[in-house]
Amino acid sequence: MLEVKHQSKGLVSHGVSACAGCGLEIVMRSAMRVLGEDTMIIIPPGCAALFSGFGKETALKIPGFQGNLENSAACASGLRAALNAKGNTHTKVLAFAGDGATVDIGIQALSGVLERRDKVIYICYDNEAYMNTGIQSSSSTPQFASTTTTPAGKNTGRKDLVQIAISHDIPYAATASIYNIKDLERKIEKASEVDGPSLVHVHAPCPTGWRYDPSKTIQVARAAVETGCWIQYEYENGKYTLNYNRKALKPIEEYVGLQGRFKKMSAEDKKTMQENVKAHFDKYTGKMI
Amino acid sequence: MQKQQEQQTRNCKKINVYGPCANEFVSSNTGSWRLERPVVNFENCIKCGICESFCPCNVITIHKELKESVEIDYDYCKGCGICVNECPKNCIKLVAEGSVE
Amino acid sequence: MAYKMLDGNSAAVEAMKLAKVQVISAYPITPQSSISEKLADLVADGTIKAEYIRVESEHSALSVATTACLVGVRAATATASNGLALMHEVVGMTSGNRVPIVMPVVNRGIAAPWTLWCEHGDAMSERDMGWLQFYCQNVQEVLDMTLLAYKICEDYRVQLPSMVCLDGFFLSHSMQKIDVPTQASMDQFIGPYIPKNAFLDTSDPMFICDLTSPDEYTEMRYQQKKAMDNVFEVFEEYAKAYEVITGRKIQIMESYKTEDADTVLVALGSMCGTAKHVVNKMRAEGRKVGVIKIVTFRPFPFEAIREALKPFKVIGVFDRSAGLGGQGGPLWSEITAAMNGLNADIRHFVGGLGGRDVTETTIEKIFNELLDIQSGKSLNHTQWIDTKENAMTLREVTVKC
Amino acid sequence: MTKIKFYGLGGQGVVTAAKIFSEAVSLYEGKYAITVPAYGHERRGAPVNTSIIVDEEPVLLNSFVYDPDIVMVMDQNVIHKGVDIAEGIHEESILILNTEKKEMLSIYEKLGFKEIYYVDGTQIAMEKIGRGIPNSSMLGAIAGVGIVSINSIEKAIKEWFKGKAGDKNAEAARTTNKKLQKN
Repeated sequence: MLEVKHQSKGLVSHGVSACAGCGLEIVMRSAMRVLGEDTMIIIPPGCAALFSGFGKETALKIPGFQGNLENSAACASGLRAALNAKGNTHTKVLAFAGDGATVDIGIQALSGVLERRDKVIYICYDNEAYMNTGIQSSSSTPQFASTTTTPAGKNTGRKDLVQIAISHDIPYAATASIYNIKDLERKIEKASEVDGPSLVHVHAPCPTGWRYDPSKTIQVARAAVETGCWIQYEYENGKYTLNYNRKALKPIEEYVGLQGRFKKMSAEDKKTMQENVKAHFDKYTGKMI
Repeated sequence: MQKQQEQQTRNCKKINVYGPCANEFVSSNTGSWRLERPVVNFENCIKCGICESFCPCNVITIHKELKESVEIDYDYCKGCGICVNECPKNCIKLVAEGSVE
Repeated sequence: MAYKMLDGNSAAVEAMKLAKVQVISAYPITPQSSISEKLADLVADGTIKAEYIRVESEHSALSVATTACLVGVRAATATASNGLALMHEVVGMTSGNRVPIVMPVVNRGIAAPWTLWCEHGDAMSERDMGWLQFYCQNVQEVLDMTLLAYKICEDYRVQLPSMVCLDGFFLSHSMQKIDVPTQASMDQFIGPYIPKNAFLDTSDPMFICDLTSPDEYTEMRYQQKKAMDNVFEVFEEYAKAYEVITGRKIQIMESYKTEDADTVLVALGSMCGTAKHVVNKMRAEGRKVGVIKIVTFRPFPFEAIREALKPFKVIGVFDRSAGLGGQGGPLWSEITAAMNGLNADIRHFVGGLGGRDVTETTIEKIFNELLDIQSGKSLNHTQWIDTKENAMTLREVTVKC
Repeated sequence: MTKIKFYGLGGQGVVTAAKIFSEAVSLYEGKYAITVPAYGHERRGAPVNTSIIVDEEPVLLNSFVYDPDIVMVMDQNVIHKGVDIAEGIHEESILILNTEKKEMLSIYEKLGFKEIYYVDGTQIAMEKIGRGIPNSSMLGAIAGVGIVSINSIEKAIKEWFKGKAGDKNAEAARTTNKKLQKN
């Protein structure tokens, strides 16, 4: 039996060694709040593994397994299959992985689960690089962002995870952001209710890797949405809905200007980025009419 | 549906499990990381709960009925300052650790 | 007795069926594919009541089986060759978390060069990953060993996964006459799966496989080592029980006509059958040779081997894997270690790679070389048996220099 | 111990024939047979072969057959595809050939078999099964040389194909068995 050494308000312990101002921590707490104790979790190595624990100590009150970096989806599939075999259809199965473990090395296993329509909730917290190992670029790192493996700024755009997921014709996929927790929790709730696999891709700013003051995590997350650098939408049974109601996007400067990782961008770069963001945003909003 | 497994965990027998397994729910003393602590000016607080919802460590509790409406658990507060930055009434500020009680 | 004609893959499936596996994750690879197909058939027609997860890779196949088993069901998968290599990372997860999966491995060489055919190189690459490894001589043994493996692996003293290794095509696709135990007898022998180590259960949460400090890692490895040490005792216990039910004796190793032999050959897998056949033939001609068949390669039965090989001055070891860069192949290394200090001349033969048949002639040639060394007629032997003369000139191309 | 080799072309059911044959001798005649199929990446139409070993005792030998006692050729054209079906034969080896032309025999006669049996298995398959796949019919032929009885072959065929298809295939085997001729 889990020995509770310290009290906590929810299913997640209060003192977790995530950096001060960590966006991911908010995602984890929201997910646990929504899904509750009848949940099993798979966490790959990465920042979220801080919640798995260390030695005999864990920061979660639900059963979990830390798999390999690339098999979170498959491990979740295994849990689902075993629960089904035991006649248990109520316990929720959650895979909770970062962008590296999802869009890079884990995309194959994720694709497998989505194609098989295994009833698994997959939450990808996206801090746009491999933060736990020291801020190396992932395929979810945006163009021009400086990381330790793209010191001069990444020269290509990011992989579009949710579109990849949607192309598997799954019942529910959404993007969300930690600046709107109500929306985030509503989406996790929906994801847990559909019959089949679901994906929630959550923008989770990282003060350490993006180089801004920890107090600005929410501000940065909000600016990402307001400038169109992160598009908040959901896809449910073939229908797209934009979850951000604003006619005009703010200039990207209001987002990138907050972060050290975009410091090296030239005026030309910013112009390019602005155009790309606009084109990307228009493409999506086009789908949502 | 097969239900072969006896819930052998029910009888609460202690066993040694082998390999990596965590079975203690623990909070680290993250309060010790703090260089600055958030301090609330209750005069302007409207008890909106925004600070509570955005706190990554979930250490803020709003007491609507109390004048000292915002309770912060300093054992775990890392002093990130998100509450300070997000408070719509600007009634939380960071002060250097040790400068106030 | 209820005889059936089964090939090795069908025998492995038969064993999984008798063990009533509840979750199956399968990814096809030659020569394992018919296992994936037959399991799918049996799930589809309701013969096996299991969840069949059609995974997209072997990496996921073992991931699914491993986590499913942690939830408390008997889970199954099978693989071969490059598929096993792709699993490698998860192979460590399964054993390190003490998940007792029984996995048939249909032995096939690992590319490059691409080969579809038999070699032990795939399983040998995983020999130190904390899994038990059993090598089968014939199809009956595939069935018996797989059934027995469930008992051994799931015993509280062991709690380790196992690979039941069957030679690609020579066993996987060879039809042989098999005696299949009844479902009732195996229900009693194997029984339902009950997790005896860490498990996942929402009414009793724990987090499995979190980060472990240098302060405890060694101890957890030691736990695995102790479990390996327990295997022989557990093996013997269940092999006896199995013999009572089926009348068939399964051993960690078998000495075949070694009592009065002048020399012996140590081998693994299907070639042991051919070697026994050659022993009979040569003995009819008055040449006294014997075979030592090793079934349990992991854990390696050092003591039993040492005891069995003690009387011999000249010993041959046949590796069906190249053991590149080592002084000999993996089996030779273990035999040499087992014989440490015993002053035996242990000769190393590599052959049967990438599907090359180990024929009667091959084995006879080896025995003749060993007998010549034994009688002092010769000092040398052929290390790479049956290798063509033109090995170094197989291809010629023109290059600019 | 009897060592047997089946030759044919991919798609003619050579491997299946070997399996049915091994079932017939093992399950219905109390003997022990093992098949050692030489699988490759061959496709439909390419020459294939499979080895079978039959004994009164459980068979220890687990390698391909190199010195066959019986060779069965399911397609007369195999010999034109660069396959030496007489490889490893000895003075007692016999050949069973599926051929429609007596003149084909003259080519095979030079190979040194002690006895040659022949029948047009493909034609019989066409008549009885409706498809020119000679595996079942040729199993009737091998029953004609004494290694297995036609009854056992028919039982094994019926078990393998089930139902009506089983009856038709068994009939093809029986017909071939009757029509088998010794050269």
